[in-house]
Amino acid sequence: MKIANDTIENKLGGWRSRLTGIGLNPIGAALLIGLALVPLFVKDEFLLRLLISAMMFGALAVAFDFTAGFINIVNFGFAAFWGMGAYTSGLLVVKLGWSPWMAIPAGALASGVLGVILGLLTIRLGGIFASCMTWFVALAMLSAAGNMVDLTQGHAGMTVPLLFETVQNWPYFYLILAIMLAVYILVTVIIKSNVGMAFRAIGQDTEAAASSGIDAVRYKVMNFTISCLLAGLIGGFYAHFIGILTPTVMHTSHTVEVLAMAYIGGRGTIWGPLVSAMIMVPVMEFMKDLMEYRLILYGALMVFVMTYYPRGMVGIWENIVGYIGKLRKDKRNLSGHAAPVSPS
Amino acid sequence: MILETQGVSKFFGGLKAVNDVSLTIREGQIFGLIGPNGAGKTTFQNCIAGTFPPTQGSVRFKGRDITGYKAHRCCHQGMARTYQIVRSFPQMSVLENVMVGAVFGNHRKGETPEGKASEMLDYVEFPMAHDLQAQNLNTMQLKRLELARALASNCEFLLLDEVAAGLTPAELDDITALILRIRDSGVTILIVEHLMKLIMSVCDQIAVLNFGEKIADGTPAEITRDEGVAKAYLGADALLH
Amino acid sequence: MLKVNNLNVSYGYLQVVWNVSLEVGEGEMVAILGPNGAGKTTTLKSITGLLAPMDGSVQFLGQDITGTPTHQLPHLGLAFIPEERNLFSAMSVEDNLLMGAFTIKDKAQIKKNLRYVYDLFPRLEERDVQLAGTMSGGERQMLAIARGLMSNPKLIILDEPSMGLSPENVVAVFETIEKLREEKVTVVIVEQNVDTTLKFANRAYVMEQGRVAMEDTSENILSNDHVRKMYLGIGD
Amino acid sequence: ASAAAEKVIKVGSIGPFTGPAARVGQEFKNSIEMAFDEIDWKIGDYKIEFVWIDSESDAEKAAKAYERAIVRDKIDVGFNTWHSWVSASCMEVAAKYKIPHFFSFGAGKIMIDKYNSNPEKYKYWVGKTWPLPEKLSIGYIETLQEAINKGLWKPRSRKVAVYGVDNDWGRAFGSAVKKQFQDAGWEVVTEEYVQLGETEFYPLLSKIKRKKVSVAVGSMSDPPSVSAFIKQAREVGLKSMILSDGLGWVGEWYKLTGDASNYVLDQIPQWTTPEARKFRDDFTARYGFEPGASSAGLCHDTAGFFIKVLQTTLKDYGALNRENFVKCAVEQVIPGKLTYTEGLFMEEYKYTTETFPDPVVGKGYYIFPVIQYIDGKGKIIWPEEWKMSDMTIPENMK
Amino acid sequence: MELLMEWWDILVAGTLRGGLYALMAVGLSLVFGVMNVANFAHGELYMIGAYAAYFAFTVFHLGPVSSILAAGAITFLAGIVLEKVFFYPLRMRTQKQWVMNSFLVTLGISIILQNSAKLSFGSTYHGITQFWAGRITWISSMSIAMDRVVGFLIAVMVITAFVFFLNKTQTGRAIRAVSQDETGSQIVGINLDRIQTLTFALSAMLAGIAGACLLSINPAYPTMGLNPLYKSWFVAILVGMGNIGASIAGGLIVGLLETVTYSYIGGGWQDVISLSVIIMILLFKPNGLFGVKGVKTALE
Ligand SMILES: Nc1ncnc2c1ncn2[C@@H]1O[C@H](COP(=O)(O)OP(=O)(O)OP(=O)(O)O)[C@@H](O)[C@H]1O
Ligand SMILES: Nc1ncnc2c1ncn2[C@@H]1O[C@H](COP(=O)(O)OP(=O)(O)OP(=O)(O)O)[C@@H](O)[C@H]1O
Ligand SMILES: CC(C)C[C@H](N)C(=O)O
Ligand SMILES: [Mg+2]
Ligand SMILES: [Mg+2]
Repeated sequence: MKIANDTIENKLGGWRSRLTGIGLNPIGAALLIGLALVPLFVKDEFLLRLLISAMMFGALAVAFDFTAGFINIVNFGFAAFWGMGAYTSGLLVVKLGWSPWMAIPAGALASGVLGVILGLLTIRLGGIFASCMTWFVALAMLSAAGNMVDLTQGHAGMTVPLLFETVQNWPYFYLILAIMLAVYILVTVIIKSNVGMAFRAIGQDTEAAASSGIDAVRYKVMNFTISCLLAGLIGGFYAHFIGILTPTVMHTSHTVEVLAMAYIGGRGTIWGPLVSAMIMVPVMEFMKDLMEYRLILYGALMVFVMTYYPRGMVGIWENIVGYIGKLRKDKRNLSGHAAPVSPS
Repeated sequence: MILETQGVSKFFGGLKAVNDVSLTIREGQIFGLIGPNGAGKTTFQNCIAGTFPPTQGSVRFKGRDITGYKAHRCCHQGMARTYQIVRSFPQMSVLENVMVGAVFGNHRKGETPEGKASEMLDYVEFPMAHDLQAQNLNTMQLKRLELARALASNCEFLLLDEVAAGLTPAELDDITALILRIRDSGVTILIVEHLMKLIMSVCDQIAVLNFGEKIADGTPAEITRDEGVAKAYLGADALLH
Repeated sequence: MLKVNNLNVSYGYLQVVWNVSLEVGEGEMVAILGPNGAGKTTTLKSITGLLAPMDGSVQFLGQDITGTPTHQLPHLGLAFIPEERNLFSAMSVEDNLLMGAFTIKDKAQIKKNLRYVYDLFPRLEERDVQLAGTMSGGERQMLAIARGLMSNPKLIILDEPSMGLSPENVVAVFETIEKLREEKVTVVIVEQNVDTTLKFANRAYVMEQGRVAMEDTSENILSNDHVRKMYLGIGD
Repeated sequence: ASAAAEKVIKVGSIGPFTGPAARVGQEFKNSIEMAFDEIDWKIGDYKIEFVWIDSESDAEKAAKAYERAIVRDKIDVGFNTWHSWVSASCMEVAAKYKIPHFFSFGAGKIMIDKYNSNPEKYKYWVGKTWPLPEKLSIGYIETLQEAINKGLWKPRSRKVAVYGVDNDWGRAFGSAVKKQFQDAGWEVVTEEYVQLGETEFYPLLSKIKRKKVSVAVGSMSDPPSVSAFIKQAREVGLKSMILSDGLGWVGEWYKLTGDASNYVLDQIPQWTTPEARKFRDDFTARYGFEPGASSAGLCHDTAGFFIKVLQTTLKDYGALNRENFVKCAVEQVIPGKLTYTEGLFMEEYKYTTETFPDPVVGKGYYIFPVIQYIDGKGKIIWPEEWKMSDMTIPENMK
Repeated sequence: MELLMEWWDILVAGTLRGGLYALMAVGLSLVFGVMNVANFAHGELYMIGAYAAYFAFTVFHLGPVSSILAAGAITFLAGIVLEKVFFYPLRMRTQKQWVMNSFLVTLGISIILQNSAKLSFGSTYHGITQFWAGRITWISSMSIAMDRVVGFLIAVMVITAFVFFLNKTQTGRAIRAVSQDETGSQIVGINLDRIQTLTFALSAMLAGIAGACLLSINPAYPTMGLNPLYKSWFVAILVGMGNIGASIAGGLIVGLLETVTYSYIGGGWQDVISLSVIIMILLFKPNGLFGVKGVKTALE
């Protein structure tokens, strides 16, 4: 009896650690399964589109946090890499007749290549100069996309064939769910590995990292490449989901959106940005009728979070968990089963 | 001959921070580098450890020319260092800080990073809990942390920059013992320090810099006798404990 | 002149200074000694308003200055030279010194003070146009002390002024302190250079683990066994 | 409970309600309100409800907003837009969901190209309100030619500079007039397009000035740009006739340009008829600002046409629903069986299968007068039958 | 001759443009230098200046100079309010990551201000025809509006006065001191809160004056701040963030660069070209054209 119990515990434990290894705790996994079931029960296409959009921004926020939260460089041109993936994929389909399924990865690749260049460009720069460099590159790309009318149709917009020939949204839903999961797991696994440790070390003190044997250039470029590649992948999806591209996809306001989500969620935590996107996108959508007031609220939220909860929702969450934990411990202490205090 | 510099110079604009310094450090030595403030000691260390390349001159390490190697390559060659102004990874735990050295330095078979890191923390007698965030440590604790991180990379050559600044004599004795222990474990050390007591008691050989130039080089006894050195640096005998 | 009563200070939840009381008389030189992390700097920072104490009070010249913003202290005649120097790195040496006289409106007085510190540290005059940020560690320390002196302080508080200085400069610093005393400036000094410090100071406090462990005249402290062993490395 | 029984038709109306052309959006909304007030928002026993879809003057944002209106608000039919690029992107959405959408301003060429690439697919996007620029702009050449023939004006050269905003509209207009001027024997010496929102024209204008052209012709659709252009043209001392198509689109233009706009030519509908003037005054009284004839005015006419479509659909096909709207469009509107003659500006709004999606242009149908601005007022100088006076030539160019 | 004229025109147009970029950039640079705030709401202060000048000129019928001064005064006040309402509480609470946190706060402020303007004034254009009538013709083949010349002169005067203020007055020196070491400034007796509020207000005032000077060229509308914001960032980064004097040179460089691009390549390519040039320069001078390494101009 006892033995059986043990093995069940063990098995569960094994699963649990495997799940945590890829960044999923039981609650997260349950929520995900719940999310995956939504299209089976919800037939409201609008809601599905909303969730698609939320998941897309969630994935973007994770990819953004991968750079901002770890190597501590804010890629202020992030949207341009998203747009780069979208345009590349769109152009390959429109001009060369590729299948979107081929073109999306190609778009991701193109963004990744640009990420390499960006990484190399920002190597020698620190802090705000690196951010501005990424921003300037993005602005130049935006401007170029608007001016290369023959190629991109400029601001008139380029029509891109959709991925699925249906007005239903569930295929997109599952595709972006898969992409989001893949992005999240990939990023988590990397961050938990030694490579992730290198990123964090570089982010906190580049010179100390270098003298401890970390090749800052290599890891920085690697980080940019991965982050931009992921942004490009999501961009490719976006292109064939929305069906029209204008240079505004690369606009700084999109970067600000993603950045706000990542920071309100909690930078450097991966799951914080994901959750915050999943909450903020729908909330902002439902407030759409408030027009200007909505954006004023949005601005005020940013100010408020940065002033009072700079660690974002994750910070609030940890406070709650900490508080509950303390309550529990107090209770236990009262009932006389004090846990042994670890000696250190 | 573990380290050999040939006419190393470093200029900042018109300022000759280090000027034509040649040194030879033998394996197993503790080599002291002293000189007045602004003499170029830290800058010289930076040239060796790859923070920036020297303007002129060459650096040979274990017989190989490493002039212009980047810091991380120097580390992979077996060099490690601590900083005059301590540098840590403030948002990582003490253990992780040291693990960075273990993971990215010279890895030895059969060592786990965690194991190596806590071994090294114990070795330097790190006084605090290992899961503390580095940002909560004070300067002295950070200096030990840096030392542990440097050692975790399995270095053969260690550069120390004013590790003992601000220590009380009792603490000074601890650190002296520690430095000697590190040397005895087979690591060659280049130490920069103003505390003559420490320098005189641990160094096998000492070089003196003044205005970026080497003005003397020899055993502690020779250095104390050197008149130029006394004039440029040692000055008041009162302070030589 | 300066009176500190039962000061308690913490960083977040971590209390590092416990019930510290100090008293410094006019014209005195008082040393605060103690191992690293004893809370010396923390004490000084709460005296000068850079940290807010949880508890306790500070009186300067009979006036309660607990909670007074730091920037008002130079007006009262209190100068603080912190461990970190806190120089204006993109300003020239001379501009740094002039900023030190921020509270003085009299131009002639500023000139006089400038002359005085230049004579004290000729190296600063040599480098008067160099940017403070490009000076070496020792040079910066000189500049920090000189800047503190520019405001004609009645009380000067120094945190480890000799740290990182070459022996020659250490001597220069202590000679300066000696001169200050001759000019009836009260001095509070935190130092690791226990031996030399005690030669100059009238009295000393020894702090250990955030508390005042001992308080006595310099001679008595110097002859105390515990101090001799712990701080001077002279055991029996 | 009775509300549920009531039949409702939801109309999605796209407009630039925010963004650089927000003023136009406001006029659209107001004039549509005025038109539907007249029928008390009812067609038979159907209640008409509008869903306002903000294009923000951006093709992508508009498409997203349109799609949202379709899936969330479940609109039955679409009506109106302003920019041609917005039309082009929303056309795609309408085709995807098979939503009929009536009458969009979008003058540029991309809509026509798109329609011609697959008429079956894009038939849901029914008709342009504003024809291709080259069909209208011939008025400019005739006006100038007439002034020269009458001896009013002796141009110092037969050189023209073409300028414009760098988008579908600006380029379409620019290349249309370029060709027309060339055909009329003029030499086009420079052609320059600037970004939307540009307000710095000294370099461009001094370049034009150095070329010693007699005419500068082009169109910029946003008020800051166009007023900056007009003012700076005078500042640098440009000695050319300025043709600025669309200067008067926005009611407040004169406040921005002041009398720098004197002698500038434009081709734009005017409040010529008493009915039109009444509409203008009603609008001003109700909303507190003066509408533009080309935005609020024309939109009011198309709203009337749209109401007629709704009524006809109900009458001829029995019920108001997507399928019947499409039928009405394909069987009656596109072939020109259903036309609109009660408008304030044009004698008849009509489509034909040959010219679709452009409306029929010409006398008796769709035509704009050429006007010249003096002190903030437009005087019609073309065509002959509406003419109020001859073209006035500024002193320094005689 | 023709070519000479052309170059002359470009030079004049570029200088006129650059002067006002400089005015914007100086304010941006100042706030970064002193408060370490990378201000993304700088363009909105420009917008407030434009609205203020518009109402002063058309509604209250003040003269041109008074209108511009009124705009300066109002943005100065707005600066004080913004600093006290937003940055002061932030400063009280933030220790780490100040640069990022304050940057995000400025993003929030920018969104709030822009939409408040939309709410209060609508999206329409509030413009005037001109402040000063007349134009100046001088060797150039083109003549220049009085508005521009006076606007440029105002910019030059304001910048000159400002540089003088920073370097030669006690308060100015205090501002510079705070930009380099806050604790150090407190120790020598500088009231940090006052200096920081003053700095932000001054920077706001500079932006406001720029917005007011240009009112006849750019009418006031809610989103008008974006472009000048970009331009002032270009300038500030090009020459080295926090370097006030160099911002002036930077403004002229960017102004000329754009005019040259405009004239020879086409209006749309201005941003691409000037950005590419800036990127190239940053590659070789990572701290900006006139930045000094090791001296705190960039953040750490
Ligand atoms: N990055 C730099 N730019 C300009 N000058 C520099 C730079 N780094 C150092 N210097 C100058 O080079 C000289 C040597 O500096 P260094 O830090 O090597 O001295 P040091 O011997 O370590 O002095 P200390 O004992 O005070 O630490 C000093 O005058 C310093 O001002
Ligand atoms: N900013 C801080 N946050 C948290 N703890 C701190 C901080 N600064 C200092 N401490 C802690 O407070 C204690 C006292 O530090 P303090 O700097 O006052 O010591 P000290 O006596 O001046 O030492 P030293 O001789 O090294 O200068 C130390 O244990 C230190 O870890
Ligand atoms: C005349 C117009 C309707 C202008 C509009 N901007 C367009 O692109 O078509
Ligand atoms: Mg040094
Ligand atoms: Mg201390």
